Amino acid sequence: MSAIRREIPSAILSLIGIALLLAFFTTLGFFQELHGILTSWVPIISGCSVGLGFLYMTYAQWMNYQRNKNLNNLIYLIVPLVFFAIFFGTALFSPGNTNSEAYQWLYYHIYKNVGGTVYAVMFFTLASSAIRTMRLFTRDPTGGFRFRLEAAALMFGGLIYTMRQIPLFQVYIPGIVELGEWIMLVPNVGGGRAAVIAAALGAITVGIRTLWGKERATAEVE
Amino acid sequence: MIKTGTYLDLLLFLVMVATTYYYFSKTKDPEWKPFIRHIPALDAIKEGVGKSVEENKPVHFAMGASGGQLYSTLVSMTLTALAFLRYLAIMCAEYGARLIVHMPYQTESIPIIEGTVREAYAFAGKPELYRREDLRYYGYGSLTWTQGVTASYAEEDVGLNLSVGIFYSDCPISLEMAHIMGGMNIGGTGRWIMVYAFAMMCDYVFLGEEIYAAAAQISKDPIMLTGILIEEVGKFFTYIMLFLGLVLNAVGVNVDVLFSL
Amino acid sequence: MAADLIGGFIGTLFVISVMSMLWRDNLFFRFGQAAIMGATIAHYIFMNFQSVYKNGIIPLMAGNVMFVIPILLGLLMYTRLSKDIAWLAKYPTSVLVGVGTGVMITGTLRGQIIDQVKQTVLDAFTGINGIIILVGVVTALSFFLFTKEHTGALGTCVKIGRVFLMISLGANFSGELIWYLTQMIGRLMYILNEFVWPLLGA
Amino acid sequence: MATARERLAKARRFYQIIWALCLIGMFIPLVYPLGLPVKVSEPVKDYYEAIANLPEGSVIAVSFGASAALLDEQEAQFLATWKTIFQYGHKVIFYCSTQDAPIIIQNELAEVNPEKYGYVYGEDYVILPYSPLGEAGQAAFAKSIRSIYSADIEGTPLDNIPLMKDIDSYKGIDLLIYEYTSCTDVEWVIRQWVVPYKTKVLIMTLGCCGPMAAPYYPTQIQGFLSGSGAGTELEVVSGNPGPGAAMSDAKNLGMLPFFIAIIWTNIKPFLGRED
Repeated sequence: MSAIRREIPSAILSLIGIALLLAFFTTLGFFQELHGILTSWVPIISGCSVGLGFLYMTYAQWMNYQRNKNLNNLIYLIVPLVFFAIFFGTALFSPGNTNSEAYQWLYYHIYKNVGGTVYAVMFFTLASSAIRTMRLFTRDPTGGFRFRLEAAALMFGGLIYTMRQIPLFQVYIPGIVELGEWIMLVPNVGGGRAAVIAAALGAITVGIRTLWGKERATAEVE
Repeated sequence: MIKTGTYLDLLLFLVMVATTYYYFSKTKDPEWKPFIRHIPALDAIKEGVGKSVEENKPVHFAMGASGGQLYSTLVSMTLTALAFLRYLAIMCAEYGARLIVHMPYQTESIPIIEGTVREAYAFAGKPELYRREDLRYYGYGSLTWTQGVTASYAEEDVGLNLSVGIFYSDCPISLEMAHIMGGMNIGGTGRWIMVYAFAMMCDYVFLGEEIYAAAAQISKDPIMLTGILIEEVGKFFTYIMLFLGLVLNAVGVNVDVLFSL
Repeated sequence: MAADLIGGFIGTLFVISVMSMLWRDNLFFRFGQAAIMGATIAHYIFMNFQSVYKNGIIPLMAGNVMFVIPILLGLLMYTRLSKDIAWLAKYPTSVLVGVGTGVMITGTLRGQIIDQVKQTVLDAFTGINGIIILVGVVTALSFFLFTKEHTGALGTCVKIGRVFLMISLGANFSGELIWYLTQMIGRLMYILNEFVWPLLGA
Repeated sequence: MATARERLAKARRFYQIIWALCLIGMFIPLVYPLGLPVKVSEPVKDYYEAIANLPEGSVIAVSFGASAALLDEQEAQFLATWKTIFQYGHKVIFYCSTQDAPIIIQNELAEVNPEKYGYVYGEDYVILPYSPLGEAGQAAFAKSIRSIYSADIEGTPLDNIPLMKDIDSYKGIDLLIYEYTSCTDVEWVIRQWVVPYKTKVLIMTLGCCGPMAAPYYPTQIQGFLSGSGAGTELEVVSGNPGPGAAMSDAKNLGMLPFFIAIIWTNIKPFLGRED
């Protein structure tokens, strides 16, 4: 009984992974075909699972309301369902589905707008975090000042490249454009490349461990 | 039979596999214990859970709005986030802290996330503390996710916020809001382009690859610990490639062609 | 015309709802959040149903019996809801992670390691900037060494590496900051062009 | 001694003041344009001159891969570029490589109104529909347009369109303007147009993609626009005012409170104030 719960799924995972590796490294036709079939399957498998999201959301809101029956919680329970119905109904019943004028109108004025605004809000949260982080000196308990090299490096990269992109600074600070581009193309590339290489090695290690059947999340969890 | 243009990939891959084999066989020796440098952010997780219990606030775990990618090139980060989730859930169960998991929008990852949390509570011996309604789902895309997470922070307050996983332009809001609410922020991602947000907003940060090393360390499992050593060999191999490339280019070999093998 | 104005009005309400969170948590923000949550789930479900129908059901109807497997696997995901048969959900997950791992390993080796090393080597022979990049790569990579304490010569190397990493973080930060600033200005322009000016003009 | 909670509330108030000042700074120029100075950079100047110096009636192809979500960043570039092209009387072939692109280009041309410049659809400009081109598609387009497109966006076969009659490959195209939003796509145009055919190429892209395009300038690409700032610069150098000017002012004023706050937090400890 345990094999069907643990070992068999684990073995399926490893076999599929190895088949894809063979499809990449070798010219064997069988694996190329298998690669095509599997990659056409995965969007279907994941597509079938979308209902789970709706269930978990509704369940969490429902339990929240059960625990504390006030007006706010009732709103959080009902509003998503109403908007779900509006969007889903419009998509389902308008001719052309999601390409219909009615759906595009909803999509443009609500979805795109909220998306844009969420990005816009990040300007503010990033600004406040920068104000907090970009401090060159801290007071130590004795009352002296301590220079923070890493904050200075962060500030150097961050502020100069910001200035490079603001028209006013381009006009009044000569050379800021060149300096900004230099930061982006030289030190940034140096640090960034090392980080990318290191993270890639980490990812591959996890990948090999997973194929080996030793990764806990895929091998031991039931 | 071997596809041209993949020789070097294959060599690197085989080096990693051979190293994995070598270290996996080493773990059979119970005496064997590798040295691994200390990662400060790890102690902070324990401290944060303790603080949450003290202040009677929940612990939040976020793995990114699209942190549930199972069949993309970022799958390793999802699995690493799950390792953190397991560790955190066990600790929360032991300390009696409430854990709220903000699930990514990829619904296909929900089963594995729920499985991880449920198993962790059972492992800690407190399966009765597990509550399904504390697995939150917010719909498609990062915009609704950030909004939902922020709303949860505001309503339920934040003791510790651990954010490890795949982050795009969603973390700058959630992390800063957790900070403003007075929560302790710990986190990191393997996507270098977003690490800046963690470095600036978190109290403790895992810089890029550190999440993989940290995930290995928290597991206390020798098999997972070997991961760090395998990566280390990969890094030395990279240094060797770099050095050989420089030497060969200096003596006039066409490195562009050589590295395209 | 009226539809556009109403659209502008609704859009403006949602913009303000999202922004209001910066001031403090409030009912208006919660309403917007709940609404958009329902809307995006509907969008996601509809798009996925369409895709499953087009890529799975239609080929199945056309006689390609193989497609019954992914559809069944997809449905197995729902076994997670019951405690007793939850383990069945491991099967679809294993297929997905198996494909993911294969794709990840093959996609990462060249693009993120070999090509990065190659480019560093080639850059190093182009002048002083190339040398700086090389120093950055070597020292920053040393920061990610975990089996040695960062003291002595390695410590110095790591310190230099961290400076490179921090500059890189700063540059990434400012690239995004300006982009978000543009988005904010874009939202203000939307409010003015789609709602305020039409309202005043009407 | 302030408690942690009070300190937190105080910090939040401080941030909120900065946020409000930034917002006001962005808002003012949108209502009252200030016309703060803009410096035109070399790539933009060259971009403008590459279009201006073509003989009248030259054929320009525009590979258009815009995305609606990223339009704020690029709208100024687009409008100023179309106006500049029409102003010098060049013929244009727009071809779309993203799903959003056909809608965007039609909306924009409705705003710019080519007819005002004496243009006739089909004779002076033409829009080809969406096709998921990718690198292979760009290569195929350069070799034979008809291998990718059989008809224009309205469904008229290419052979019935006067402008397209004698044009089927890179040979009929005097200048390519390449627009993209995924930073590495710049390599496609270098590999598929510049290297094999020595086509003159201009680039329009996002601000964050600028540094990746810069190494190819000026040897392989004649000029490039990256980000909304470059759009504003093109408006200035070509004398076609558009949305970029207000945006540039809004950027200037919106960012000032942020810089002042950073300077303030850095000198504050020296003034003996507590953190």
